[in-house]
Amino acid sequence: MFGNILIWFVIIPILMMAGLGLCRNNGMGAIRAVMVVGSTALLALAIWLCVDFLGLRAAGIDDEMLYRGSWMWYAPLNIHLAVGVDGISVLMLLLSAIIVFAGTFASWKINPLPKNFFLWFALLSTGVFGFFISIDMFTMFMFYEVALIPMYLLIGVWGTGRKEYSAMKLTLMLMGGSAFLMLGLLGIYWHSAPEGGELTWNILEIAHNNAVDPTWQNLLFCFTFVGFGVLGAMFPFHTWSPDGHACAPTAVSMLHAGVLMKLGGYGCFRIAIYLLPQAANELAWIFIILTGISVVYGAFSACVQTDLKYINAYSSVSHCGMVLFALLMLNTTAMTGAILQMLSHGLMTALFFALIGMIYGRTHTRDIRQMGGLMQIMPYLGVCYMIAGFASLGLPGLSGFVAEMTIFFGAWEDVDFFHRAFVVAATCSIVITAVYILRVVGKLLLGPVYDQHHLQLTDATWFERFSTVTLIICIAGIGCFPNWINETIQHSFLPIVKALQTAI
Amino acid sequence: MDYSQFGAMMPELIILGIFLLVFLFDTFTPDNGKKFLTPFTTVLFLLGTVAIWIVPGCSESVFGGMYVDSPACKAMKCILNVGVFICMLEAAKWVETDMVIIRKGEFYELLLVTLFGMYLMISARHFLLFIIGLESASLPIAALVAFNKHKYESHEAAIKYILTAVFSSAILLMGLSFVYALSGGSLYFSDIAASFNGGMMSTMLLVALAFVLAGIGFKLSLVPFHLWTGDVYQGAPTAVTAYLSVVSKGAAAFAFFVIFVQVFGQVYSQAWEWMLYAVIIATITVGNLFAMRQKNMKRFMAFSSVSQAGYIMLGVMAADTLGLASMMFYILVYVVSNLGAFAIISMIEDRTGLVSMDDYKGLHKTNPYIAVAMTLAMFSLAGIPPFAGFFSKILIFTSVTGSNSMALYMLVLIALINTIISLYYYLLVVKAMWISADEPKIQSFGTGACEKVALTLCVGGILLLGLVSCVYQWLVNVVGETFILPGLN
Amino acid sequence: MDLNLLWYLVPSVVMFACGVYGFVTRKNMIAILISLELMLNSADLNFAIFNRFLFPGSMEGMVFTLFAIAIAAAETAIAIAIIINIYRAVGSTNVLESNKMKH
Amino acid sequence: MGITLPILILCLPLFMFLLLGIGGVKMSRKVAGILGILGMGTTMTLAYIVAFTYFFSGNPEFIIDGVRQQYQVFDVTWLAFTPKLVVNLGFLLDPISAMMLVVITTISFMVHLYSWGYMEHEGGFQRYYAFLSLFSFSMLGLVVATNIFQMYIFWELVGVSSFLLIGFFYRLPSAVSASKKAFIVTRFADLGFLLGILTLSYFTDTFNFVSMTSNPMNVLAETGGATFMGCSVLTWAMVLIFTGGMGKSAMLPLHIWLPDAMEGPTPVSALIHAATMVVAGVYLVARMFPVYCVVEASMTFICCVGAITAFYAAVVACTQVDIKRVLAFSTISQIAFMMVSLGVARDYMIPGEHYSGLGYMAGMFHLFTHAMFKALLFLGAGALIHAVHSNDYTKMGGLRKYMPITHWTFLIGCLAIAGIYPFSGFFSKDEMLAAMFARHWFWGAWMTMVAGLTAFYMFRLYYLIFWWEENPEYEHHKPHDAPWQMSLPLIILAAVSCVSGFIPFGELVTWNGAPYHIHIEAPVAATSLTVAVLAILLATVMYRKKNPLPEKFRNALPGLWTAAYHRFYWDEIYLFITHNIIFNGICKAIAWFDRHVIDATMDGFAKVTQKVSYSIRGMQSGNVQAYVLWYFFGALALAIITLICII
Repeated sequence: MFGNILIWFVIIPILMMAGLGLCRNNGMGAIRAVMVVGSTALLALAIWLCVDFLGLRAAGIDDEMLYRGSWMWYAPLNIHLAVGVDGISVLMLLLSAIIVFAGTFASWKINPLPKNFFLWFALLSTGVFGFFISIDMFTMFMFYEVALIPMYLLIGVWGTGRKEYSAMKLTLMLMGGSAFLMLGLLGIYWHSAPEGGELTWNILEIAHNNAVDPTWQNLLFCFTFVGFGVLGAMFPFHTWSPDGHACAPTAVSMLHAGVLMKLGGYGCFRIAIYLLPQAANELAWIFIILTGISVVYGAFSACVQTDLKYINAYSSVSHCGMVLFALLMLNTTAMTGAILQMLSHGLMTALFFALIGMIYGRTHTRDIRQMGGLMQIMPYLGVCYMIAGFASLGLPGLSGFVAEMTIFFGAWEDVDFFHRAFVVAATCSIVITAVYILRVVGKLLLGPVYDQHHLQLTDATWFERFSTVTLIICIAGIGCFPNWINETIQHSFLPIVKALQTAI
Repeated sequence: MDYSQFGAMMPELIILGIFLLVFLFDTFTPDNGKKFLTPFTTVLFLLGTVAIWIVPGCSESVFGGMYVDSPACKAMKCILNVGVFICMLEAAKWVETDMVIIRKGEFYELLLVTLFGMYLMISARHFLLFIIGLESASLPIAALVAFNKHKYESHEAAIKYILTAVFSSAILLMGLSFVYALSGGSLYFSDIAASFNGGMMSTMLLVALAFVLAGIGFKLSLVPFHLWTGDVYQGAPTAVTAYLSVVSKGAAAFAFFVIFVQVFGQVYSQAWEWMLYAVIIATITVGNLFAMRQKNMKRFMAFSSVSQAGYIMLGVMAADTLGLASMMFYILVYVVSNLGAFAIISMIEDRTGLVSMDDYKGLHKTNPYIAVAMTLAMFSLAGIPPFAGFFSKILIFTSVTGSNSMALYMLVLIALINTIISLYYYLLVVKAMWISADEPKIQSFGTGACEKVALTLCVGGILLLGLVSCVYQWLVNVVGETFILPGLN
Repeated sequence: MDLNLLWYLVPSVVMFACGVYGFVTRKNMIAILISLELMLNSADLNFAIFNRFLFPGSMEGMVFTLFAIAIAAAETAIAIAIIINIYRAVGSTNVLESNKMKH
Repeated sequence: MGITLPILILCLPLFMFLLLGIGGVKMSRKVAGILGILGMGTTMTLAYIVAFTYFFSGNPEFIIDGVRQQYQVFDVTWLAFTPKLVVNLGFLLDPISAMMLVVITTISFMVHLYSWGYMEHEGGFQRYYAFLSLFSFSMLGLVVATNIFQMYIFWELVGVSSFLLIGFFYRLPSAVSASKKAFIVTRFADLGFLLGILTLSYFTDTFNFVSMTSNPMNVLAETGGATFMGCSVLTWAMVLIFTGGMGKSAMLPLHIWLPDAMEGPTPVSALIHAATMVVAGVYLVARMFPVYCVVEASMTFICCVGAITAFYAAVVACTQVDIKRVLAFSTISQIAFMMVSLGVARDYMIPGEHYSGLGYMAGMFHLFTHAMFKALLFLGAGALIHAVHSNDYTKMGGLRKYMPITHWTFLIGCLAIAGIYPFSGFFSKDEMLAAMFARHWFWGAWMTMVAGLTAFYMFRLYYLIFWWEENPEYEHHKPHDAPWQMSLPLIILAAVSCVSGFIPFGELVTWNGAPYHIHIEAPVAATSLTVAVLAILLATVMYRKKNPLPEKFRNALPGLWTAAYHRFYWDEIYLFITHNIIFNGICKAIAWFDRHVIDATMDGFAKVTQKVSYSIRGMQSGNVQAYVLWYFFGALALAIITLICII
């Protein structure tokens, strides 16, 4: 079991938790050491996995999932701890590792209760990594929930503003989503094999059996898609996002918007679409409407917000809506775009939240009406913010552009008027995005200094620079050299698209 | 009569033996020896539990089929013993307090007697034995509830409990009399089951089933037979509340399963499936709705346990091997989680007399470890992974949906939506402990050895029961060995 | 006149109903206890008559009745004890005064 | 040709951007400036080598039988959307891209050099050079694009460099809002461009220019006669793509950003908003020319947009006070000229015309000459602003004595733009007008009128700056000519403007690469010259000396003058739409809806639960009698309900 590299993605965070448990409550040095070592190890592991995976693929190993491992857990229900990754999971693991790494540095001076903060933070990471390595629906769901619940405390204890309300709202809404999801998963399990066959939770086996009764598929698809869609901030289940993000501490916002929201999109295609292809073909239109609304609606809402985090949260609604929207186009290109968008949004929004946290830590306000001309005072943070903004509005050379273009070109492949109309609406969001990003940049960074007290503020410290630079390099990396990622993702989508096509 | 048949009743005999030893010890030791009563009882009970575990069960029935000690029954008894053992540890400090110390022998004795009754409930395969077990499990509890003689609430709780209990036993007897009328003149479970067949349907049967359900539902505090719960849990001594909420409930749930699935299995879909369906929904929902307003921790736990009972009943709804195993697993997890919470409630009550949720504000500052333990217990009760409660919930949901009936999916959906409400109020406790900025009211205090052990057992169970699948596997195995469940109609 | 099952059953059910009614309307706990006895006895009566009329060959119902009477006695004993406790504590056996814990 | 030089041409500016952008903070101004200028100088040299090799080496890669070829130096995969639809990054050499290489690098180098003096006292000097390098990189990438998607990529990049440079003085709110406006308007136009690319590539399955333009009828065939709302999809696609060009080239109604973009440093205006980026739209049309020719409607559309814009901008230019705005509107007008010129050209023979592709050649020619003399004019304006510290001509007047170099070079620029022989503008404009007259007399006549207006407003500007009446403030602050770094580019560009008309442009740049011998069409030339001279005379009369004549004119047509002064209220209309309708109407409504409907619904669930929880508390009345009542009737109800359900 421990010979499987993937398991270590879960073991390392657990070891981190154990390590943290041994630290003294305020022993900042030891806590940081554990976190840095752990997150670096995770990052190194993710990079190594990525390289090795590409090597194996290049060597012509064409299995759907690599590094498979399966250990019986609950035998009576045939629940396994089953792991395996395809290109998408590898990239998601890499993304998570990067953001955990950056998040560690972004919360370098967390206060109070640093030990508890990092304990929950590590638990959250366990959930995230576990989710991406699992190919067993049960363990996947378990890790999914493991990742959700630490949010409550992380926001509640270390947040700001209306944190109690927001934390509760976020937790309850997400749990509400997972209630539907659970039911969907149960339905899939009990229909996972043809009459007389052995029921299974294993995604690959279920997809292979393709035995879910057509009459059940529609219902289960709705359950699972809505379940994951809530986490993917799908309209009208997105309202946890603005409040939650606004109140969360920096690193938590980063991890949540950067990785956790991706769990929703990932689950949507890995479970809802892949396992219920017939329903996906049939019912996609409903969710195209909802996600299409998300895309435009989020962007428009972001235009009038005055709180930096609210702006970013609504922009996340828009961008994550784009992810789901693209997935529902059900063709390789658009779905590839969706994954690219997940990566891109993850990195860029993490960068945004990191920067907002850093700015807030200095100015003690997030209201853009209370700030101005920060570029003169903290040029480094200003430039980073602009880069994040450009990534968000889809500047070529940064990741957002690649993702959005792939989505649009993929989505355009659906010829009927309905799809086209929604694609055009979605493309409009890139203009609106430009509007709100420039509005913020203009008010926050440029122009004359609003508050003379701000002139005393300092620019980024070394660990802040480290955190942001890591993210910027990744954003630019994807933006400049997207094709290897693109190919990896496309290859991973082959079985899913095949399932969809045979189901028509 | 063949007295060797008593040999088959080993668990009951062991408990009886312990009871007698404790009784003798309590009666005949001089006052200065009384301080050894608690360790004596606890150790004895632990040994007894181990003995029950080790002594091979005799799976054939005795007394003409009135009594059976199958592996599943034994497993259930062991689960109850775990609960009772933790309860004893938690009570260890309380029984040494001034007002209770002179009666601590009684406390243990009554505890053991009720446990004996529960054993009988679990193993009974004849309604006479069942009624005897039920009553001996329920009447001494009235005395236990009234244990805090100096407290008015204790009396009020006791009177409410005893009146409702007698009322419920009247209802149950009434129901049983109808069952008797419909059966072939026998009160053996197997005979009744044989005499029922899918075709028979009458108003009398429905009334009989409803009354039996109500009678046992009282012990489980199913809605609308739960109204005593809040008041009694609040008024009773905390140690008794803890006992009442888990052990008594667990035994009743098992008996409920046996009676409804084994005895009335033939009229499942005609009659009691829908009754239980309605009762489960009502139980989970009403329990949750009441719990979310409570400030008194004991009352809060009372309503939370009402709603938990609804989840336990889902196992009966599944009505198959997997259902029973999941239900027993759920009970086990519920035992450790709930007792974990009660351990802390009782600790705090002993030290400070505070039981309001508001008093828990800022607990993490003064008593971080206790706050963590309470958080884990709450998460486990709410069904949050990786804690045991998550697994027990999911396993029971899985077992319910096994028949792929849409109605049961909807039932699970309602249950799942209710978990959100329950999460809300469990998080309120977490919020009070961790998030509230108020100055802590509860000073830092140390914990006794017994409490430490109890809490460790609970936390260990919360952390491990789910992750280690062998417990569930074991339960499935023992249930599979025992029950050849009748095909349900 | 043929005394069939119904002649016994109806009074038994009426007795049960009276018991419930008495429980709900009486204020004195002792009276409530008496009502409970009515209910229990009606159930016992049921067992006896069912045995007598439906299954005259066996004695299970009768035996059950005997046990049930014993249990009812035990219940009453405990209830009385608690009522006495209450009386000591508050000086009244009015059930309406025992409602401090609610909602 | 090896790929080293082309790659270097692209990478050197990019490298300079990164170097100056990241390391600039640590550099002194001098080092940064020298690095920037050297970098650009090298790039220019390399670009010249490449362009001259392309035009004059006679290598069969570039020219076969006298026909210049399109040559892809390299073309590497960047992103594969589908196995067929692949985005490449490459380097396409053909007549127009080679010409653009020269134009961009030349002007860019001049501006680098000029800025050395102009920006000397400004903060953020290093950043400025970094942005200039970024712009040069993007613009070069745009013109050498081998496929339309690469063009789109760099199209966005020039947009952002333009944004950065317009907003260079980011402490001024006006600069910030101008940069925002420029970006958003062009972004909006790019949306059309993107949709056009989407539509086109859906049918062609390729982005590549060469494969699209070499057989345009194929493109038409691939669309299979699909239509949308009465127009063929190809028309839609081409018009949408042109929308992108309209945004970048500031055609009506997307022109509003360009006048405001003058908030940027003046050299930037010269580089981006006069010579290079704003002609990207023209370049785009030229690039896709054969495909446009397939769709007659789109060509007509281009002509109409161009003609209206040219006239509109020329009229507005006559009334503006800010000298840079006059130049900006003149730029709009001149680019519209090129658009019309392209719009009248065809890639096939039209009966009655001896050469239908003349408009294409002339448009490109004008692009070239215009770049030179408009950059000259802007840099001249920069020198003036540098000296007077104001953009406003009312603060100038009589400057010819104080700033002779600026005066003479500016005059050359004015003569060139007015189309006076032998300055470069004459030749290109003459060819354009000839092409227009050949197509239809209306286009010719209309554009000749615009040419007349051009001469008028340019000389109005010239006289108001250099003649009219001296500003009394010169007493306190005597204006003088700019330092050599600034004067040198002026002189070089003036020289180029004088001689570049004689370049045999037809031999070098035509739509199909086949040479065309330019000859001046006497009637057209005579007409346009006459009109220009008359206009100049009129300007001389009105503005040479301070006199009340302009005032009288203004009072004679008050409505027209005010409307023109306010640019016919386009900005106000846009402001109304964006601010009142979109921002206040849509965005605020949606935000309100989100908070008070969606969010309130979610909170509502919680509230309802709380309410229900509160309202059923009576069930737990504390009275044990009530409890058993519930108990008893609960049990009975179970039985009865089940009974009813079963029956």
